[in-house]
Amino acid sequence: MALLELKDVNAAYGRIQILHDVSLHVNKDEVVAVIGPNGAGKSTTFKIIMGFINYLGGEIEFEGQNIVGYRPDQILGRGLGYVPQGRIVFNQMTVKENLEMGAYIERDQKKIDEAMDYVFTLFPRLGERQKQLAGTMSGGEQQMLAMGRALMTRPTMIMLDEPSLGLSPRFVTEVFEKIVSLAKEGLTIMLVEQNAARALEISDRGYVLELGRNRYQGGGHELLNNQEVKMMYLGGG
Amino acid sequence: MAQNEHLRNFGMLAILIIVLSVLPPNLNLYQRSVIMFTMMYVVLALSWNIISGYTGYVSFGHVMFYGIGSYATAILVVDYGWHWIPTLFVGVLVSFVISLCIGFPVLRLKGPYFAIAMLGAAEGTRVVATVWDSFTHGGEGIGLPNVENSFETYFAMLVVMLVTIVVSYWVGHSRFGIRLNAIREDEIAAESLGINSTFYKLSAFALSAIFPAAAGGIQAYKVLYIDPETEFFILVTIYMKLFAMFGGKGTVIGPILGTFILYIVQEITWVKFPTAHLIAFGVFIVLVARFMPRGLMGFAIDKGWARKGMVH
Amino acid sequence: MKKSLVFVLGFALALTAAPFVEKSHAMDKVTLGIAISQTGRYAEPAGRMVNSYKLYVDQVNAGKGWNGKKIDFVILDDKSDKQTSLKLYEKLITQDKVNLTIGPYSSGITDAVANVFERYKYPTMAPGASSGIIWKKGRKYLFNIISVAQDYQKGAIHIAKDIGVKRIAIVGEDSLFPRQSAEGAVAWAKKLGLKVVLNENYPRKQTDFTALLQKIKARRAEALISNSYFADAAAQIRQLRELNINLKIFAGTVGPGLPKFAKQLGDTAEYVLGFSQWEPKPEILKRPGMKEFIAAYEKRYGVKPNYHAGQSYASLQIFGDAVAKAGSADRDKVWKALRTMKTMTIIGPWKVDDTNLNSHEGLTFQILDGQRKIVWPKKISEVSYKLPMPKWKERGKN
Amino acid sequence: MQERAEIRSKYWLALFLVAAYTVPFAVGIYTENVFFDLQWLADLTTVILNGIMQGGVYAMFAVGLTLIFGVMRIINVAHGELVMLGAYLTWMFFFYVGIDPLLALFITLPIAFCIGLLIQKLLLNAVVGGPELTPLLITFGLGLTIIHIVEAIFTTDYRTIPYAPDALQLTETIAVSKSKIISFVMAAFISLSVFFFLKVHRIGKAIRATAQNADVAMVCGINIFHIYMITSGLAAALAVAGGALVSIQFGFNPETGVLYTLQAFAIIVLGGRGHYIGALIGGVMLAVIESLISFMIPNGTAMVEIASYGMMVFVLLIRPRGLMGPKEN
Repeated sequence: MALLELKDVNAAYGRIQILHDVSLHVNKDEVVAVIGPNGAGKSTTFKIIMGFINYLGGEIEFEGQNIVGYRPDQILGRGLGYVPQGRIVFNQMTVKENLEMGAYIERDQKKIDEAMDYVFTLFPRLGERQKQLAGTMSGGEQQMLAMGRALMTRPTMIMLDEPSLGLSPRFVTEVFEKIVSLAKEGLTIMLVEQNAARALEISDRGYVLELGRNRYQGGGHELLNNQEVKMMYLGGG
Repeated sequence: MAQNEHLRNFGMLAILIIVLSVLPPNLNLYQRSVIMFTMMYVVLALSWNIISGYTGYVSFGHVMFYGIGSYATAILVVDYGWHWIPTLFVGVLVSFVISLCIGFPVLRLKGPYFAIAMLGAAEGTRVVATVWDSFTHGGEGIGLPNVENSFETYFAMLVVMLVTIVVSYWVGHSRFGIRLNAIREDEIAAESLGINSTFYKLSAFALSAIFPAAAGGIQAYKVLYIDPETEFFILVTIYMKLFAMFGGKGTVIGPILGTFILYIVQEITWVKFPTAHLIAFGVFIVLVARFMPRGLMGFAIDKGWARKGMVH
Repeated sequence: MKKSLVFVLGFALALTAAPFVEKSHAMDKVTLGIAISQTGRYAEPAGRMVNSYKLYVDQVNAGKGWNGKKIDFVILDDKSDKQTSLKLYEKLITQDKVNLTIGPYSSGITDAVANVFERYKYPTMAPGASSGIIWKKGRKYLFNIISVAQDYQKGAIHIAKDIGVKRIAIVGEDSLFPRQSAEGAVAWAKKLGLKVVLNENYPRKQTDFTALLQKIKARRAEALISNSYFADAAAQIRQLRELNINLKIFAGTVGPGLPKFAKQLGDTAEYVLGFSQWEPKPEILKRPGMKEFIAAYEKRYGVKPNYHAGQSYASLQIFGDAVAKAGSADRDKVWKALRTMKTMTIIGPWKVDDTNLNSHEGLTFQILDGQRKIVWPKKISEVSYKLPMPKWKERGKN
Repeated sequence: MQERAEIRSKYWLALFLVAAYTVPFAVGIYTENVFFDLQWLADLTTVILNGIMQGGVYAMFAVGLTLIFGVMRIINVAHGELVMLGAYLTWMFFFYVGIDPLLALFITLPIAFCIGLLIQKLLLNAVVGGPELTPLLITFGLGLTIIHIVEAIFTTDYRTIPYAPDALQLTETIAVSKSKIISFVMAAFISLSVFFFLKVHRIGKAIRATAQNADVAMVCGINIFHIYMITSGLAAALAVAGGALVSIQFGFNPETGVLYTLQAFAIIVLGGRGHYIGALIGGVMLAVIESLISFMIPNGTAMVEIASYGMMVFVLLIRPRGLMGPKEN
């Protein structure tokens, strides 16, 4: 059974409809990439799952239960983490405080400490800079922090919105490595990427959206080798 | 918009003019005063609407121009012996100049900062009017020579109101108004389309400053006694806002309708329930802002009672 | 769509019509109209005046009435606002068609609405206004009752002279009445040869006078003449104590006369001088009818009347006499009677000069043991004043 | 480019402040209000000390306003009315129950917290993030309602609480009022407690996080509506505490609240909107300059308000961020 399932979802920013009958699903332990050109509705898909924008219709289920109309904190409580686009961290807070915020719904201090240790082993650089103000770190470090923050509740699934956007090549590689290792640990991951080729390479399956509609779907490598997809979204043959 | 629609709107205006012009001789002094003050608030609400309804820059200090106008009239009449009508033009001119001086820096501020800055400017003007003894007579106020003036002030206010309505109508139906609306929707986008937003904002601000000055001048001549506390009373700004919002900001009919209804409801209630009326007034502001942010006209449009074009 | 719009407009029109229904009053009654502050900043002193008016009207109606006619008392609230007051008097005169009017509270509002009385030739009693300037504009229909603001500090300055004070500071709220009072104080100081080392105004909501008082200290003033209402006077005397500034005299105007001044400030209020138009002390002032008035007022409202209550009661007494003399409530006749007649009220004799000013003399009191004791003018003083004020440190702790 | 404009505005602000503080002295010397002797220096010190202590109290309730602004981008125009309400609550407990004004804080603060919570839940939660006019008007209407309800109950009488009316003689010539010292200490204590709450406590951190980015706070699992309510409650409690401390120094009536709202505006603009420490510094700075103007300029007390409004408008124009506020995007 699918862990996360969207059936014929319609959604809008204000009065402008962005998503038209989008359907997709993510199975447990899968890495799924959502790609497509600008304005395809990739990030919007994440936002409607988290309940940020106007819901118009369709079904959104997580672990077999409807999550439409839930607040983001409630959805997170069910085990679905989300890293928004643009590596947004709390600039005026320290690394440690940022991570603590990630574990806001967790009241058990012991579990928080454990999660913190887990994140620090995953991203050693964060461990070294616990006291630093997040706003003063480099872009790549901030992306690590944002990911670490989303992992603080030890979710069953995590959604990454453009994790490599605007990062230097060194960090892009590092981010993808981390995604792979997280997947290996058994975390279910869905990601939206501009860098479609790279994303599909590490994904089990992928979806291509265009103008807010489903266009293609298939295995990661299958899409990677699909001529049409290659032409349109992967920068030519 | 269709030509006949303009015609119909002007027809309505003409009826209003005729009704308001033939009324006075049949009314007693109090009734004339009530209508005069209602017209004054129509002027104020429409003026506020020009800057805040169309461009979305919410002014919390428009009473400033009203106060400047009334002081111009009072000072010129009392200390310089002018006839009161030319003083209105001086008030308008002074207000215009001051609005440019203040508007230029202040309109760079966005949202709530603009609101606060205007509030500060208005309160500051009040203090200046209080402190600048030798010129404004300070907190002692200025008493004007006593004359019977209810007809003159009535018709003067009527004229000012008509001008304000016509100008508002023009703003609502011209390219100028469309550009102001564009600024309200998204100022950066408007600028990228080549709209010189500073120029348009400043023009709207100056337009919205001159009518209150005229209204303030007439009011000073009507009341025959002014002092800083009442002429720069923050509640006057609030009335402007509330009347415009209740009727529907960003429209022409809205502020007129809102003023007529609210001002007169108030006129009836406060005599009977002095304290309860003020509490109810506060609650009413909260309710309008919370549940009817687009006012009566917005409500009417949503219900399909009025066409959008009619009010824009 | 059209129907609804017509409905909305009809509704608006119906509302508009409501204020335009004229009232007509029965001929067998005299209608007396007033718009006075029941809400807003003047509500407190104005409320005491309203008490007196109601008391008087009920007394007269229970008795013979004015020339056998009962009084119909119409009272409206001006929210302590000039524009409102103006409109309400216009309403009283042209819509409710009252026979006679009484003025509002405060000099500022009176100055604004007096024009209406002039225009419509309504003889009006002004117990709520004391600024002399109101009567310097050639008004013929507004009648003064109480001592003018310029004389409020007359007693205090005479006393200052008596105890050898040389340097005085004059401060006051920046509005019509306190400024008139300050003007008078300066004139009296000049006459008596005192040096005014500071003469400043402050805005009406001022609560912190620390810096101003320190400035007074820096100027080495020996007496503070404060042309103030309640809140500012209370704040000033309290902050003088808090800063340990020792002056020889502190003289307020309206504030110390209110019973709550001594009550709220306790021993801080001791030795303060204040001005009063009248005090409820029949054994000293010996005005006819005083005792009965004080007893009736106290019975009805549970407190002793203060001077606001006294002067407003007196204003209706004058009206009553004028109506009796004129033989009817006809405004022209009442006006003629008021201009020429001489009468006695609970606050003293009343007779106006050409400018409609009555020469009422107020009194200066000092708060001693929490009580207001008349100390000036000498001929009616209860006790002799205890001045200069003792230093704060030397005052007994209780 | 941006950076340089940024630095330039900082210098302009510094220049403006220096000028603002020099003007009273210059005018004082010109009008012979400044005497060069020890006595006068002592008087000046007294005035400045009193100003600082006054500022502490102002700052405390300004902090409430800045919190709300920081977290919700709402300007609560009814803040001063809450201060006024606090004064009346304290007065009621003092006169009817006989509780010491400072002890009464233990009762009034929880009440205030609940009031703030309710206001937020019923009126403001739905309009956060909408057009800024709506909350301005809602809180304005609310303020008006509070004023007139209080007026209906207590009338417009000025009331005072006689509390520690004596002076504390620091030196031969410098005296400070005891009630001011008590107020200042309390204000400092309360402001710092709230500051540490924000720094250390889990919810306090969540408040800061929400202020920085509400959307991200939401995906961290923070229920921002709870945070909004707690913030409003805290702000109301700070306002009411301010009211209690004002009530033991000054008279108050239902209309005094408006004055405090404007004062708090000026303070948060000067300190930097949404900045906690900025508001504290701004409060003291504003109160000191007010005292200086009143002390040295002829008829200065009448001009004190110009200082607040003038400072507010000028700072907005020179550097909208104020002294320490975060950068606007």
